Amino acid sequence: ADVTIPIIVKDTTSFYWQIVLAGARKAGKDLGINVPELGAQAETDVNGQVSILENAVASNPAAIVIAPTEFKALGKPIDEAAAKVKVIGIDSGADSKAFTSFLTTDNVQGGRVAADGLAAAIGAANGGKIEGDVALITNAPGAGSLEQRKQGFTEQLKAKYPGLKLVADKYADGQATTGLNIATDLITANPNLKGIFASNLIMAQGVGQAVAENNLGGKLALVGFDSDEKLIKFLNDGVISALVVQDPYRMGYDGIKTALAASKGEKVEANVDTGANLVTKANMKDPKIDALLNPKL
Amino acid sequence: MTPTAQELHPAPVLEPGRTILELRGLEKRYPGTHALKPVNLAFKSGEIHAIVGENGAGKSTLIKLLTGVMPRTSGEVLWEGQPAALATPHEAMALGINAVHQEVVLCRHLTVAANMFLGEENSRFGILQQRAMVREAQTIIDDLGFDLPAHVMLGDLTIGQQQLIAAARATVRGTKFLIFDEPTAYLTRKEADQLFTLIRRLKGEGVTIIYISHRMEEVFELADRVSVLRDGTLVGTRNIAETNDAELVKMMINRSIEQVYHKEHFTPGAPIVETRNLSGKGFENISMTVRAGEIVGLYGLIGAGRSEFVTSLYGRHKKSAGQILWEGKDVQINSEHDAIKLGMALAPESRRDQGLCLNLPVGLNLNLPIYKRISSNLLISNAKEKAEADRQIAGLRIKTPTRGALASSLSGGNQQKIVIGKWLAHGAKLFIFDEPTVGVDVGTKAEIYRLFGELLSKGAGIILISSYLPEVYELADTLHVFRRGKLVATHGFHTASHEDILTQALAEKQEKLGGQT
Amino acid sequence: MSIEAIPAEKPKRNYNVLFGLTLLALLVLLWIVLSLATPSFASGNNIANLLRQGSMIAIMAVGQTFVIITGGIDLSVGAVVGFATVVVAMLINAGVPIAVAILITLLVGVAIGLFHGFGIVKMGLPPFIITLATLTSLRGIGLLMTNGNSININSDSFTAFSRNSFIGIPNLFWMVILVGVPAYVFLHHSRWGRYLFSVGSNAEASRLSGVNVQRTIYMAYTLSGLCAAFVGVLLAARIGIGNPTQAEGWELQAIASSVIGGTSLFGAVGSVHGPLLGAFILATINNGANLLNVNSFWQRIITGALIIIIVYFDGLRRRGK
Amino acid sequence: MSIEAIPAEKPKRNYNVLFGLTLLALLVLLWIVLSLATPSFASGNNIANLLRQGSMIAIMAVGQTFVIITGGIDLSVGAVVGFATVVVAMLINAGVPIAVAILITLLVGVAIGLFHGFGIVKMGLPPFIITLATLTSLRGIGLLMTNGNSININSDSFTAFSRNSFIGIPNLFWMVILVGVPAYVFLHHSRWGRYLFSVGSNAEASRLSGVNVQRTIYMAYTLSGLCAAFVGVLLAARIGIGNPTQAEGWELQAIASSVIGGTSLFGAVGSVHGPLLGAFILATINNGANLLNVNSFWQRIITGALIIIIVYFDGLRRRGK
Ligand SMILES: Nc1ncnc2c1ncn2[C@@H]1O[C@H](COP(=O)(O)OP(=O)(O)OP(=O)(O)O)[C@@H](O)[C@H]1O
Ligand SMILES: Nc1ncnc2c1ncn2[C@@H]1O[C@H](COP(=O)(O)OP(=O)(O)OP(=O)(O)O)[C@@H](O)[C@H]1O
Ligand SMILES: [Mg+2]
Ligand SMILES: [Mg+2]
Repeated sequence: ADVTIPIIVKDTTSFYWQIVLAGARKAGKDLGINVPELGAQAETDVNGQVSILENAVASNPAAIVIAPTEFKALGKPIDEAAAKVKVIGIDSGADSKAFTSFLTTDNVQGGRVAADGLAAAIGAANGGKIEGDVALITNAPGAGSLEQRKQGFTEQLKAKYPGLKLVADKYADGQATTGLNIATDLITANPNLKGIFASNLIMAQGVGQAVAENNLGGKLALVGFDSDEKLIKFLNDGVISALVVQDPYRMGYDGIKTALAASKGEKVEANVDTGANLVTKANMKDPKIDALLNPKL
Repeated sequence: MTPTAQELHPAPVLEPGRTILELRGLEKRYPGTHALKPVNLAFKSGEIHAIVGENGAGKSTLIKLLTGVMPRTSGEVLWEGQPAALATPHEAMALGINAVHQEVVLCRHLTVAANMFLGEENSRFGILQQRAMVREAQTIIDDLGFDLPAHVMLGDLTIGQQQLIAAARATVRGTKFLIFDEPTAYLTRKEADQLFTLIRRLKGEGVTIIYISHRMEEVFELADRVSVLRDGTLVGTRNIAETNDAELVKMMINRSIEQVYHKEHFTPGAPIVETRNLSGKGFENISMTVRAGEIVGLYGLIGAGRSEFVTSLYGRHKKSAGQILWEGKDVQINSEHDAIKLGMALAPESRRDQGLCLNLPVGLNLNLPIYKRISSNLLISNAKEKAEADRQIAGLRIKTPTRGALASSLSGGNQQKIVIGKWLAHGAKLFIFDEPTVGVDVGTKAEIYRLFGELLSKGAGIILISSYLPEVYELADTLHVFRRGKLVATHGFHTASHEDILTQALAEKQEKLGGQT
Repeated sequence: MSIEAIPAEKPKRNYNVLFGLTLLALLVLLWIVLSLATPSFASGNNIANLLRQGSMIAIMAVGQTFVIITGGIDLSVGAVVGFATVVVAMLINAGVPIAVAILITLLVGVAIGLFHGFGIVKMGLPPFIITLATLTSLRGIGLLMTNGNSININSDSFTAFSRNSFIGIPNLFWMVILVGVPAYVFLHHSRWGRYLFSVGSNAEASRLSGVNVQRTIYMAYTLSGLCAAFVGVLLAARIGIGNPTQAEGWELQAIASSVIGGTSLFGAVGSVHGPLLGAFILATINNGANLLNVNSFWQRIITGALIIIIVYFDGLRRRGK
Repeated sequence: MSIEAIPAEKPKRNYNVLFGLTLLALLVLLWIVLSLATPSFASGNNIANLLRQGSMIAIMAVGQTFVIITGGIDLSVGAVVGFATVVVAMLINAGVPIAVAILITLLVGVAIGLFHGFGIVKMGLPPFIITLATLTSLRGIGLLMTNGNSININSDSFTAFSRNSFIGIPNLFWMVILVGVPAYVFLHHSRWGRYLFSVGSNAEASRLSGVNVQRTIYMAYTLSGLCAAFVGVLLAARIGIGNPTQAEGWELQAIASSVIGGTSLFGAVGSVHGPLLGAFILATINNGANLLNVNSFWQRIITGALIIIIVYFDGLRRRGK
């Protein structure tokens, strides 16, 4: 494989990004190109990703696929990189017009979908009444995509579900255990709590555990974001009401494929929305959804 | 010197005891130092065997080899005729060899009792018998006549008291062979006597004892035989009855010293400092004057409050009442900085804790008080820094390979010279020396005393604290006796006898330490 | 230079109890204030939550305290917890009986502790460095083993444990007692505990007294590794996954608990009950803040400020003894 | 116990240079190996990247070294960096002239350092605790100020600075020189530098020798806070945002760089060039691993192992001098 197209994700230590990388890896194999898998050690490590991008450019690749951790911060470095190689964006945006192509989930839209899912679940549990207190638990402050989900979620609540009151908007420290503790305390403190949105994988693991510990499955609505084996089990057991699931595998696969095409000077689509899907126990067996939940790693 | 010690204490007739421990070609090399050249020596059962020698002669090294603290480079040690490896302290202890090491090495955060039983705790089913140990420790301490409580933290005792505990500790351990490495360095006469009583008692019980000291009269008072080390070589062994002070000193330093106490008398000039009814923690109502050209000696037992008094004078600790006059003017000294600005210099009593930055170079230690002076604008003048350090090293004959060697690599006596030397360049008017010759050999002592003379001749005044009576007695123009924080007597040069001074310092029995905090 | 360390001796013991009481008083005060401020605090359910939440840091803090008493520090404990969740999860999913899986995981913790001892004693590395290096590497190894995924533990009996209670007290808190009582006896009433203090106070003196200093250091780090691995098992049971990036930053929480509990970072001063109280004080602060719905950002600020205040007053009281 | 610290003395200086050389040799060796292993390593572009990447940790490590030499530790520096990005971003967006904004940010760093000095000197808190508390609180304050969001800095001239070069060398690396040279002179050729060493070696002896120990401690923490705030400004320029959660864990990297560079965590041993070399060694390891496409999990493992190896051999060489 002489052609090299590195893929730079936000955080190599999370499952979500491992699926993206798996997609990219598969594409590399299918297309016969070399795909170095790069990424920072935390989603919030902006500087780390800038350095990785610089290093990747220095190794003279055919093109680069990147999931920018921070909209503004990665703008200039991407401009600079694009001066030397074609840059394909995936997952999140950046303040740059230099992307050759862009395959994203709209995280704001994802937040809206989560709000819809939560409202539906609350309705189902309370005889159709969409009323009561809800809470939002965010993995850690300072991560752009999580802020966008929060934005979409809160906007949608205000716009469509006046009966739902956001009583707690909590940040954890990136630890599932902290999510668990916060959720337990929120359940204790708010007897009228009807639903929680845990806006990423780690928080959904922790909050799901809190719901399970308190045997509130089916009584307290819980919507998570992204999926893994644990969350699917929670979904099956009725602990989690719904998951907003993106298509990370496709982002990785198509990202590399598009990058190769672009590097050959072929014309590629400028914007692709890979979508955010609401998964519930009802639709989880759909082949399309099932493929999202069980990506072929 | 005053009447030689052996006239006062006739040495006991030496029994031809059997050899308990024999060294054959014992040798130790440190990287860069040949500390002990092959030594052959036999110790007889039940004898008190003194070892003397200059600072750095290798005395402590010898002890470290015998107690398994360090491995030997070559040679053989026979214990009761059998070769002994002595690879670990544990092994030495199992044979019955114990030591009270030179620097007090016990655990400050453990109680006296815990220290005494450290490594040999009584436990039943794995549970420590703490009360029993405290009781037992107290019994031993009382039995030895030491007036100390067993349940307090060791760190709450003075260095001298800790030293006594270290000695008492050895008696717990089924000792057959006990080594004392300069045990009296921090003791006053009273504690030293208690210790000697202990040593004689142990000897009576058949324990063999090695006794290391820089104080000749102690050697003559206690020992049956004495061995002299010089530069790591055994120069000779003598029966105590067949030798004298002069011979030993000659053997030690390869030259003779006519006079250890080099005392010049100057006519005292104007008062430099005057205290009026100064009080603080540990001392009360102290009034004294130090004039240019005089040495004011402070004598007392351990804990008499002398160190507290001078450190308060120096601004390190708070004063509760009283007045200080500096060159006749009323002054406030609220920090050591104030004191130094006025022209005071303090060589503190513990060189390890207060005197030296041990892991820094000799040069830096010597220059520490004068960096301001040898900096031009922002930067240190390298040339001046070197010149100043070299001047002190040469002037005080500090034995160091270079000014860049770490202070910790010097022998005790030479470290002490740094503590003193750093103030010489600073040009103070009042020098306070708190126990300046602890652990210092005879030759070096003579040099330090000569230095006092030089300082006096330049118009400085000196406060000299010593728990070693002969030192203050022979050097001080004015001698103040402290007892439990009070100044109880004042004498001129040689106007009172040793006995009088001792009596004044002792007078009443010291209170038990237990209730002090 | 304080004396609370050794409870054995009469006048000390009084003081020690007093000291313990004062932290306990603080904890009780916090509880009273919170009970008045929010109705849900004093509910049995919440107390159970609180006990659960503080348990894991408490156990880590005890292990950490052993190390700190010797004058060292163990930065790896958070990483060990994360790594242990992975090990136990993999073993259980591979069908190893739960008891055996737990045992093996604990042995892994012991092995890591022994490695630290080796680095310090034999290689002469500063504890800060060797445990920092382990922290870094161990997360890497865990990530490699899991490929960055969480491992979902498929044994319900294992995960049920941490949720259940025994005579009304959460199992997790029983585990604190299970660790705390032997640790107390060990530290304050056995010769090995005594040696931890003596090594921290003066390693050379201890060696000269025949104390095996090296073995003592091995022991301290091994116990710390063991406690951390045990917490890893508990954590895996509690959230039902093995994930090497868990427990990030817990080492600092454990150290803070220990210091709040009166342990001196200079060594030779510490106890078992102090760190336990410290951990539950921190847990109470977080729990209370959650119940009062204090903004998460304010929670951080308050925690930092309280750490300063508690340690300051503790220091004051001791100096003014 | 080493002597490289004080360059004033002849035999030391030789040794000092030798020691510096040996780390330098290691760095050069790494560079040669990487140049052979991957064609892109030796490219001008990559060297520029490498210099940029190592710069920030290098500057923090220098400040940290001052503190460690006094026998302390400053865990807050990562949080100070993050906080400083917020401060400078807000000021610039509020229309404050860039130079003034930078100045104010640096003063904030100084104030934080002074607070640490106050806590240690006046309140008697252990450095570990007061700086840990600041770490926690400062992130909270920053988050409160930004409400958890990033602040986009809307001044292109500010952000351009960090990506530009001057005579072929990245501006960020010039900043290392800008900090390093005065720091070198300060530490090794001024009396305040000597006082840092003497306080770290024996505070009481220094005090009795007329050294103002309190002022020296204030100075060390102030310089560390200042360096961290400066790095915050550089980071804000580099990533174009203010965000309080940036630079998480950088304190440990700074400490590791310092120790790799020969600083002793027991105080009184350290230099300025050592931490710089240490930081660039770590940056090279990361850069090389990226270029060689080493799995990022393996990178962690390798980093941990290399820290152990480097510190071990450094220790060996020094003991065997
Ligand atoms: N750990 C060590 N490493 C290197 N050299 C050492 C060490 N310990 C002692 N030395 C050197 O060995 C020599 C003998 O030292 P030793 O401590 O035995 O002297 P000493 O006779 O006990 O002196 P003093 O009367 O001052 O206690 C000295 O030159 C000393 O500097
Ligand atoms: N570490 C300590 N803890 C508590 N009290 C102490 C301590 N050291 C000394 N003291 C007390 O302070 C008082 C004065 O002691 P100080 O050390 O000044 O006496 P000194 O005459 O200089 O004796 P020394 O020969 O021991 O130095 C005494 O009451 C003593 O018991
Ligand atoms: Mg000696
Ligand atoms: Mg004294």
